[in-house]
Amino acid sequence: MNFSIYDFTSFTQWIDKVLYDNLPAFWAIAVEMTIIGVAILLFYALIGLFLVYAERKVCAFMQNRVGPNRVGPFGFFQTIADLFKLLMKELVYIKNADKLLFNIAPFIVIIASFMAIAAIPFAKGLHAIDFDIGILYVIAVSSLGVVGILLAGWSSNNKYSLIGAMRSGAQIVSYELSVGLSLVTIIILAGTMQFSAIVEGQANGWFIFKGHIPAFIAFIVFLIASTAETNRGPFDLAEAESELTAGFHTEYSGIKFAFFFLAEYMNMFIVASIAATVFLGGWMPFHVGGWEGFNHIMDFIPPFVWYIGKTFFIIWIMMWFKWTFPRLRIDQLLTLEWKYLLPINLVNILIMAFIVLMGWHF
Amino acid sequence: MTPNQLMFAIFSAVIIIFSILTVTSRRILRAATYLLFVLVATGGMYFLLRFNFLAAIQLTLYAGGIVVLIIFSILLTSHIGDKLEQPDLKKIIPAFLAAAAGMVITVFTILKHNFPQEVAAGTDRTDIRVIAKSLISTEKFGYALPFEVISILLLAAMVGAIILAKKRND
Amino acid sequence: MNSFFEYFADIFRAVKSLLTGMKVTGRYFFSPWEIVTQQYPENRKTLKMYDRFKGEVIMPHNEHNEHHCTGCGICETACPNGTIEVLQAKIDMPDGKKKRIIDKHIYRLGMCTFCGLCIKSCPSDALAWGQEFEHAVFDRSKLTKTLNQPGSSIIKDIVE
Amino acid sequence: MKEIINLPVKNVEEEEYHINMGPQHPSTHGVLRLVVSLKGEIVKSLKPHCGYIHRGIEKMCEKDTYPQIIHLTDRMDYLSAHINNHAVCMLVEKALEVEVPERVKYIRTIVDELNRIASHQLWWCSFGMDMGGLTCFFYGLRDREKILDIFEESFGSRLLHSYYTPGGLMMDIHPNFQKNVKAFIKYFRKKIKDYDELLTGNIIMQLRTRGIGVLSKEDAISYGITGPSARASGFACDVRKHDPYGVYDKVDFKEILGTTGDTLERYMMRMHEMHESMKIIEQLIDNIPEGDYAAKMKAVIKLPAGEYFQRVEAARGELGVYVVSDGNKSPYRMKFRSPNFSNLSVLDHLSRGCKIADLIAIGASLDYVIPDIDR
Repeated sequence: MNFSIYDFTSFTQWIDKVLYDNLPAFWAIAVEMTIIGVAILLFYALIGLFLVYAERKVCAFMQNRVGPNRVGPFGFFQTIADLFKLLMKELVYIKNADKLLFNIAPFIVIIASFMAIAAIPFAKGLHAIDFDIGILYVIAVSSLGVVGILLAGWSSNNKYSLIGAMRSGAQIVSYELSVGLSLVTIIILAGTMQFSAIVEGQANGWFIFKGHIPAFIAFIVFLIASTAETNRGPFDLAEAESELTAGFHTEYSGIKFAFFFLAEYMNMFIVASIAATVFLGGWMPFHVGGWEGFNHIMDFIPPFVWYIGKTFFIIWIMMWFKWTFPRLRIDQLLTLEWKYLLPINLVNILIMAFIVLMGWHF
Repeated sequence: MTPNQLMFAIFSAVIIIFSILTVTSRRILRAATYLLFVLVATGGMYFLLRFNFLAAIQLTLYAGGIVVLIIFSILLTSHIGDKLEQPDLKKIIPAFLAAAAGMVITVFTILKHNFPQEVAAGTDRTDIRVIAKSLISTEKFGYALPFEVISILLLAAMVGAIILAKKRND
Repeated sequence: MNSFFEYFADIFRAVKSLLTGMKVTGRYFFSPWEIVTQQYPENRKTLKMYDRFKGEVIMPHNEHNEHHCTGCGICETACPNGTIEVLQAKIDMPDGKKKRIIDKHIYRLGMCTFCGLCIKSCPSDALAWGQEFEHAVFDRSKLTKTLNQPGSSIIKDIVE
Repeated sequence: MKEIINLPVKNVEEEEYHINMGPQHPSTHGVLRLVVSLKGEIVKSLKPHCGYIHRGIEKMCEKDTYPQIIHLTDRMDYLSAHINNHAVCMLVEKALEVEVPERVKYIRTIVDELNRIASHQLWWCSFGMDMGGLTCFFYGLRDREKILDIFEESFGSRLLHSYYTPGGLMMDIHPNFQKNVKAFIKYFRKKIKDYDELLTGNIIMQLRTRGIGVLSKEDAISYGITGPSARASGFACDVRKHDPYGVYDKVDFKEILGTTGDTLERYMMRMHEMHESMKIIEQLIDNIPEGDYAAKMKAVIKLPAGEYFQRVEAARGELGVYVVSDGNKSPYRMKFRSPNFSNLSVLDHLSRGCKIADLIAIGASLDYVIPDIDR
């Protein structure tokens, strides 16, 4: 048993072996599933709480404020206090609402983001499922979340909610294209859709550098499109607070509102970690060709730290977007997608295919 | 019971229950939501069979695409208080008979068919490279021609839809 | 062809304007010393309001528990909201005459709009602005204050 | 049964979709209710319902003496409190034919302009917030705080000052006033660049406001729009220029006129006005003459019987005060012509055919203050 913080493969295999040795196969797999489920759930909740805190701090610093600083050191436990507040709040039931759908909607949203997180490689060997179609799976699962938003907007029986849901539907359905196509650009370069293989393929250079300009363009397009897909500012038309009060979750309260809130932050985390994995090498350290000493130092930083660092860097950029830009209008949002991002993306794929064909990439 | 069998039972139960709910629900958006559960469970079934690609496509196209489209159109047309009327017996009986006939035929076919007992090792998983190659191959069993034909068909449909939408606005 | 270049020029201009905006917020993000927030309850000790700050109307008393108010009631008429009520009492002077003095100077903080007319109109400068600003109370009746302290009397040199 | 069947079949497309925007809504800036009828996202018509914060200020004025009225005018357009005070004070001074000292005129002009900058800063905050850029709100408030500190030091309060009295001022300016104002102008010249970089030049903001809610000059005049909103349409209506009061005739400033009259132009007008106000203050701040801070007034002010009118340029447009006096110490009838009420009336005209998001942008560019609409 030689555990290392650099490679979790032996650790997970050891757990697997211990379980199968001591338990019948059925229970071994059941226990394994439970462990993974609980681990991801914990991770999910902790990251969600931390992201809310981080957003509040980041936006505060951008706005010349200090942000939460009352609960715990630097206000670190503020979101936990908020969580308890939300848990204890009354769940307001809306008269004339479709109760079943109204109650189901937050769960659909949160399950969609929960399913997506399963396929993300956190470090070498720390990976719940390594699908051969990893990227496709994430795109497929994350497209389910919009159903929850649509149902929430419709079943609240509120006109603001309905408009918010409509906007969100139009927005997510169109921006999914750009997210998919910008990932396809990298799939062409990587030659695989498997997350572990994509990360391994970046051992000698991240794809954003390997793929020259097309990869960089794809990265930018992915950033914009994924910000839009997660309904975050400046694309937060679905909940545009100055127009629709709170959009699709106007009527939600307490923990059900918290679910939407958490799902939004987790979606942000998921798209950021996909961007980090696909474009910035996931848990791979930063290497510069020829600088052996430098590369060696970089190798000392654990892969999980690399992964988290890259992910949070991208999350920070998305927060930077949100706290700088005014909101777009719905027609401008669709213009941006269909007139700018999509054509650029398609041309970009062609260029990337050409580069790969000619072998011009590293 | 192996875990696979357990999951199969769960998925089947979900599919059966929500299929029935889909056709019996009097509220149209609820029916669409039940349909979503059916389609997601079908996707899960594919994952169980290790047809990962098919499962992802099922989720993207059916659950993420078609159901969203259905819900979207329901949102645009129906009001929250709307309930479908209970259809009268004259309509229920033929529909029930047709459904029953379909079920009989399907069950009969499944029972009659001689499924291979053992799946050869390594073939239980379809490599997406094979799918991709056959999609664009021009040889026998290649899908390049159908793929292009469908593309043209979709393009024509899209152009038609745009023209229809434009006409109404003018 | 022109429109083709226009397309890319548009994109370039848009990105440039967006980056300009991000420069501003980014700069503030990395300069935490520009933060202007005051930590209010913590800085209570050092918090000094401006001299002219209109916190509430007070009646300054000297160390002998004496004030300047003659109870003339001009502030009461000057007040637009009926915030001030001057209750007078009659005392017997040593020479046998009855003299009116102030009994209670009632000030209803909840009705005050801080216009300053009472203080401006007071002929004997008996009223002044107080610096206190933490007026929150749980009971509305606590906002009705009596400005002259119990047992206080008027400063002698004013009475002649 | 028969009547029900014979009812005309309502076409689904012609059905109106009403939304009650307000009285509690984040972007109506107070308790204003807009009944918006929509077709999809597009506004077909709009009906403002005012009166949710009607306090009867005009009626209350009838029982108050003239010095007491001042504090009520603070509470109409609370963002240009000094300017409202100025209108009433000037009216009383005009009626009594009192000549106020030069010092008072200078101080009043400077304070008015500071108040105008503070008001426009808050407008910029809320404009940015309505457009979805929340950061604007904090930058604007941060800079407004500097003006409020100056106000607090000199006048004792931050929002509702009641600083002017008929015939002069409540008290003299604080010794630090001139120093602080000069420091503020230096500071704000630097910070207003942030405003331009963050919001004015931003492509999203430009796209969302250019060509939206175009108000022609004719419409501006016929709807009675005044202030920056009217000047954006090219309607020269600056009372400071055309009917100078205070010492506006002695300072050099431009009346900036726009051409297009769209939302972006209305935005630009206010940005320019902040620069102009700073220019005015700079010209005056070092030249405040020595003298009394108030003219000698009678203890009880009684206006001679008759009708009086005085107008000033408030931050949002022309504020008119009309008084009918019967010779008593309180007015017989008092009427305020508030700029926001007229400016609101054009909202329906401007927002027809626009999207909901445009409606918010137009509303933000008209910059209405609800207590001034209802009074």
